[in-house]
Amino acid sequence: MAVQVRGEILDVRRAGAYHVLSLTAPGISENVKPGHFLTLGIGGEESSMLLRRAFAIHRVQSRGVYGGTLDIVVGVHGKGTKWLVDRRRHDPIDIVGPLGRPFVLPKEPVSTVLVGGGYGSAPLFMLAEQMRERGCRVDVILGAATEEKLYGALELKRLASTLTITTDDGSLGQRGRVTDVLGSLMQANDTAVVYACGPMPMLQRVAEIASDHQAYSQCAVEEAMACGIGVCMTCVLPVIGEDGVTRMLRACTEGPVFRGDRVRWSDVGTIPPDTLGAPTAGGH
Amino acid sequence: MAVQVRGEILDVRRAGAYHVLSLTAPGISENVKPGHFLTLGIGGEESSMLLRRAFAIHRVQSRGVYGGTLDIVVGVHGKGTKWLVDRRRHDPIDIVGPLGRPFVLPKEPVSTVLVGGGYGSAPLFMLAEQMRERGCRVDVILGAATEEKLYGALELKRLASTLTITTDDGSLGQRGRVTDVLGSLMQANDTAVVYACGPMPMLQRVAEIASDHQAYSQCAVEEAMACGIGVCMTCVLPVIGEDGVTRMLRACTEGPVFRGDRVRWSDVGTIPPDTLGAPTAGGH
Amino acid sequence: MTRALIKGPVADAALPEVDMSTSLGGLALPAPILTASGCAASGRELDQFFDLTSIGAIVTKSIMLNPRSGRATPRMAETPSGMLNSIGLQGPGIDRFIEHDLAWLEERGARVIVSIAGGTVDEYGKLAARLRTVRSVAAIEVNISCPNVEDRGQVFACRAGSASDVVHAVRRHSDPRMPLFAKLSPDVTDIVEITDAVVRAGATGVSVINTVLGMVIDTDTMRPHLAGVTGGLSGPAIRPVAVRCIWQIRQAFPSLPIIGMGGVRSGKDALEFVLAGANAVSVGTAVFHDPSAPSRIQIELQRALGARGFRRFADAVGFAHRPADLPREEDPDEFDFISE
Amino acid sequence: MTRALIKGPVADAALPEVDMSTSLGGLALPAPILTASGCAASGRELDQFFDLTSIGAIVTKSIMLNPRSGRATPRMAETPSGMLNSIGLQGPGIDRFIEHDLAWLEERGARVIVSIAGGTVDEYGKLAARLRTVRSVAAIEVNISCPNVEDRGQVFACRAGSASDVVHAVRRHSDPRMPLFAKLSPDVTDIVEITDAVVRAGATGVSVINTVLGMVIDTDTMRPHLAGVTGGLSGPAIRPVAVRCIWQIRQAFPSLPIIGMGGVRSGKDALEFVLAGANAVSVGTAVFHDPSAPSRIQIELQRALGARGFRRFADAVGFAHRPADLPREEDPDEFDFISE
Ligand SMILES: Cc1cc2nc3c(=O)[nH]c(=O)nc-3n(C[C@H](O)[C@H](O)[C@H](O)COP(=O)(O)OP(=O)(O)OC[C@H]3O[C@@H](n4cnc5c(N)ncnc54)[C@H](O)[C@@H]3O)c2cc1C
Ligand SMILES: Cc1cc2nc3c(=O)[nH]c(=O)nc-3n(C[C@H](O)[C@H](O)[C@H](O)COP(=O)(O)OP(=O)(O)OC[C@H]3O[C@@H](n4cnc5c(N)ncnc54)[C@H](O)[C@@H]3O)c2cc1C
Ligand SMILES: Cc1cc2nc3c(=O)[nH]c(=O)nc-3n(C[C@H](O)[C@H](O)[C@H](O)COP(=O)(O)O)c2cc1C
Ligand SMILES: Cc1cc2nc3c(=O)[nH]c(=O)nc-3n(C[C@H](O)[C@H](O)[C@H](O)COP(=O)(O)O)c2cc1C
Ligand code: FES
Ligand code: FES
Repeated sequence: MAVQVRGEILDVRRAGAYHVLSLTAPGISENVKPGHFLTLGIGGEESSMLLRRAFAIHRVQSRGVYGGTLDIVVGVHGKGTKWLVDRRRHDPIDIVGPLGRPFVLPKEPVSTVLVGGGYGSAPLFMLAEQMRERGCRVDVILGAATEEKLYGALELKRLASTLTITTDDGSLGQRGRVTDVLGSLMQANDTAVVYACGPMPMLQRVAEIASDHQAYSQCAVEEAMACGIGVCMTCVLPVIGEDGVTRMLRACTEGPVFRGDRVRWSDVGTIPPDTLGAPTAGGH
Repeated sequence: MAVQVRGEILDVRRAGAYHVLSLTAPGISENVKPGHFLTLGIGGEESSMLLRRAFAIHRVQSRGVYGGTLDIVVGVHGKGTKWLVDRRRHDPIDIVGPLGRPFVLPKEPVSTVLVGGGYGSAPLFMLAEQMRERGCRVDVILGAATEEKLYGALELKRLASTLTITTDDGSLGQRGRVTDVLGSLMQANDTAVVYACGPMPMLQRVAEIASDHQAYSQCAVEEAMACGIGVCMTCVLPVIGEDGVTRMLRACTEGPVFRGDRVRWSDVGTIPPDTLGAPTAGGH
Repeated sequence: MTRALIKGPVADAALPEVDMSTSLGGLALPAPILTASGCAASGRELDQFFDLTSIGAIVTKSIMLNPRSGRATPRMAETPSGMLNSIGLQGPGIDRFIEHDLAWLEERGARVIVSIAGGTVDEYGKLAARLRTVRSVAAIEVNISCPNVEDRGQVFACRAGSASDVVHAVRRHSDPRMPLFAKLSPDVTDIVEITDAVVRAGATGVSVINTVLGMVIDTDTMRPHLAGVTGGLSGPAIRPVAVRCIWQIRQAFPSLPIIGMGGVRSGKDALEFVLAGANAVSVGTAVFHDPSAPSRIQIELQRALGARGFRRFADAVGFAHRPADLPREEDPDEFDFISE
Repeated sequence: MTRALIKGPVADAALPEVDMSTSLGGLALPAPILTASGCAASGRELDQFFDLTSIGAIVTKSIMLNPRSGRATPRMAETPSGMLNSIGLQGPGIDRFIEHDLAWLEERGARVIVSIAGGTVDEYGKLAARLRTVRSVAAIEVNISCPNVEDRGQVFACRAGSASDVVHAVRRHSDPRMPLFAKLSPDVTDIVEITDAVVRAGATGVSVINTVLGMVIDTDTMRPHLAGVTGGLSGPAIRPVAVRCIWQIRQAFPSLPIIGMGGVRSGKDALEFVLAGANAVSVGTAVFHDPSAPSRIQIELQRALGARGFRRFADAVGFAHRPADLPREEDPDEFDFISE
């Protein structure tokens, strides 16, 4: 269950191209699972920006002087994220969370690969920790356009069995994309599940490679969200159900984590004609 | 001529019920006369508050490390003034000024009374100084609802020949209103001009008392302003011209200081039927 | 009329005693704040943020006869103090809605106003007929801001004739005692004319306003931002338009039940709507900003009414229409600085 | 068409070379940003903040035949991302305006579009006739959002018939080569229908949009905040409505000159209007927020156009209406993180 709390900014620090924000979030941090996200009210009372902004929950500390606290990793995209990284210590912040369906963890101690693109690595830390606790093998691949858009490589290296880095410009690790290395890594380690968070085209390719290797994939998507809690229907994408029927599912409540083989990646942004309730020639 | 500059908050300090803000305002502070006002952009780039807020210029320092700086006295009224007093040192602020027609100063070293209601005393400091420099007698009356809504009594005492204080609740000075003491003070000191800044009903009564004593009055009014620079026509009030014709004049450019005997105080908020261009029975 | 005072989780030691009950032409509600259609789904998701039974009623997302996928994404754009949406009425269809959503709401004990939408007059009639057998429907809101597939996609709400046809069909197929609210679009030359038409066709009252037609162009792709090209503008940006529409309708129809909505974000905003003439106030986009908004706004409204000396919500409805005070002789001796 | 590039005080080393000239049906302007009527008086007060000759033209406050006091105060209310105004067309009357204001603007060398307003069709005709003799008028904007005193105060702009009558009268009394822009109200069911009427009546083009009818109730006095009860909503709040109106008109009239306005606050906003189909963009309420807005916005627009590869402003007009790109084969191998 999600709650709405008035938290406080504890710290804003730069990390390469990103900012890491620490927030007090009593009542939220206690219930976070890897893959959960939260939304923040933006701009203050008299702001012209009405909509909340969504962020993956990066880390939680449920004890300490401040009660429950948590971290998020913010890339400045537009005016809301700009406002956010300009906050100062002790500024109040309205938080709703934890939201969404988290990653599904394997019951058995299987071999896994975690793939993070850019700030998409943020939710993978907790995931890696919990996977290690379950005795899973955890190989991590991080990719970004350039070195400074990689997040958390050092720490993930500590958590992972292996860490592979790719950058589009070759400024760190292998020049190229995460998916250039995924297949061989899966082969070498007999990967059973791939977890991924990053841009849509990356997720699509990850899901395909996982399927090619008869592995599961769990992909955390990022769709524009007006409410984040399931009431507005803005965040939908076409997903095939267990019954084989395609429905427009809400990324905020039925995601953000979807099984990679269920999402109709190439049709995201459209209503495939065979979707339940799709417009017909004569109809709406 | 008014200019628009990007200034900086130097300091925000409490003074009774008010806050005194010091701003850098290079290019503005150099040209300020007593009675001038300025307007401030409010709420930042993404604010839902579009309109600037007007404040009387309280003090100027045209030299110093920061170049020209000035002070304003702010009473928290609504969301814009609330935002303003929450500013911190070094926050940027968009300033337009100096605006409006300042107080007209006497050529001769006559006897004057300055009447300030609440934060209306703010523009009287500079006025008192300049009047003293011209050899005028300066008696000051300050009034407010309660002691903490008086502003600057101590310093005005230094600048003035005499200082009389009234409060509605008697918490400081004489219980009652500024206008209870104005008449006798004028009589005692043979006052030639009364300068006043404060709420409209106060100004009206001051203007009447001045007229009763064959004295001039110069009243700084406060009308809701959308632009502050004379282009929108929201800030008008009925004023009788030299030709005896009543016109709706802009408080921002034709005021805020008006001759007390010219303003049709009882008709403020209406269009008197004999106003130039007033609606006629058959017309608009 | 019930006279229940807001109690339970919404109550608070400092809350002034105000009878918050309201009556919407036969529909008595213990409190005047509702959710706005399409901004609360079927209530379930909001139940974790506030007690659904504490507010007047849940107005559900407009439901159509058949399951419906809605439009392609992007479906929304943030705009200054507002947002555009173009959802395309995604929903499960009336049958699943009744079985699944209405059943849950009934069990939860919430009062429910069901919003219906159709592409043809006939479809509206069928929806009304289908709802006739369902006990837990407190009222029907007829969303007529839908394109009429039989008339070049012209929106029903935009012409008196088509608006009236829809309401007529719903009235004919509903229980005669069922309160019906026609939800009007502000995108018309004369909203009083449309109100007149739907009232004549059998509407118990009106819901005003639906979103204002708007559009955003993405300056990066240099194309319309929404997949649906145009969308509906909602949020505080349109509040003055909503207040004006309510005012105009209340002027023309002194006792018509009016559900007001459009940019309400605080109890003071809701009070503005009530003073203009609304008998109840729906909260829409504000929920996206603050999921507990309906309950918070209801408490704030109660406080605002109490602070202004109202003992009964009903006394504030349309209060801004009262005749002007006698021209007060301005007594300049009467000023005091407290009025500053 | 002139091909002047923005030079002088507006120029800047880093400003990309874009031909900013625009043509409005016979009216060639060196740049596309104008002031909006009623938000710049007659230009004089703005001259201290930017060079009036650097922007496309000054559109003056709507002038009437006779001096006019306007409405009682309060005349404005701030609203979320907008404001309401109810000025009531205060002004000195056409004669003094010509002698005093137009003469000054002419001397100053600014291009001037004169906005006129009347209470009767006849009054509009007289205003046009009076302006016929004045050399310095580059175009006339006909503000038809005025109450028709001969028809129960119905606003001319709200009916095709009355809108057309006014434009017809102005056309008949003007120099046949004088560009005429009818300024439309968004408060209509079908803005394309009104556009069609004014174009048939002889308008060279249209100015869209005037303010949206709105209202604010003061929750302290519990009465309408404005002395005029209702007022016009302007500012960024209404921007999506303006973009939609421009888009609809451009769809229906591929080559009609359109002056766009409504909530433009930045060069990107102006670009949105241009992409939707505006040949020029007026800046209104933003001036109250930032008195140098017209000049700033023009520079920002030039930068935004340059950054998108436009060499000529004219090429961007209506660009968002271009046919959809061929459905791109999504090649998942083509993603890179730079697109994040
Ligand atoms: C489930 C989820 C998890 C996310 N996790 C992170 C994270 O850990 N770190 C991070 O930096 N960002 C994350 N994002 C993206 C982040 O929400 C956007 O960058 C942010 O909303 C942009 O807001 P803005 O005001 O800066 O941009 P603007 O472009 O000004 O925003 C305008 C509107 O579009 C929406 N929007 C714009 N871009 C996006 C986007 N990429 N995704 C969703 N909505 C968008 C905004 O929410 C807002 O409503 C996540 C998004 C989702 C949906
Ligand atoms: C010439 C002039 C000089 C002023 N000098 C001072 C001063 O020295 N110190 C000081 O504290 N205040 C002064 N004021 C009043 C000050 O401008 C208002 O208190 C302020 O605008 C209120 O803004 P708000 O956002 O807090 O209130 P809100 O009520 O939220 O404001 C809403 C809108 O109403 C306008 N408004 C509300 N009250 C007033 C008012 N009393 N006068 C004008 N506009 C108003 C605001 O500008 C804004 O546009 C002066 C006003 C004028 C016109
Ligand atoms: C995302 C979204 C979906 C909506 N869906 C519906 C709907 O299905 N039926 C309806 O009558 N109104 C719908 N509306 C309109 C709202 O009910 C309401 O009339 C409008 O948004 C104005 O109120 P607000 O500003 O409080 O949101 C929707 C609004 C939004 C923002
Ligand atoms: C205070 C004010 C006065 C206005 N006066 C006029 C006017 O005299 N004539 C006119 O055609 N439009 C008038 N308008 C409307 C503007 O020209 C413009 O169409 C509208 O405000 C939308 O643009 P904006 O959001 O940029 O202000 C006025 C607007 C404001 C805010
Ligand atoms: S964001 Fe509102 S339903 Fe997902
Ligand atoms: S405030 Fe705009 S004219 Fe005075």
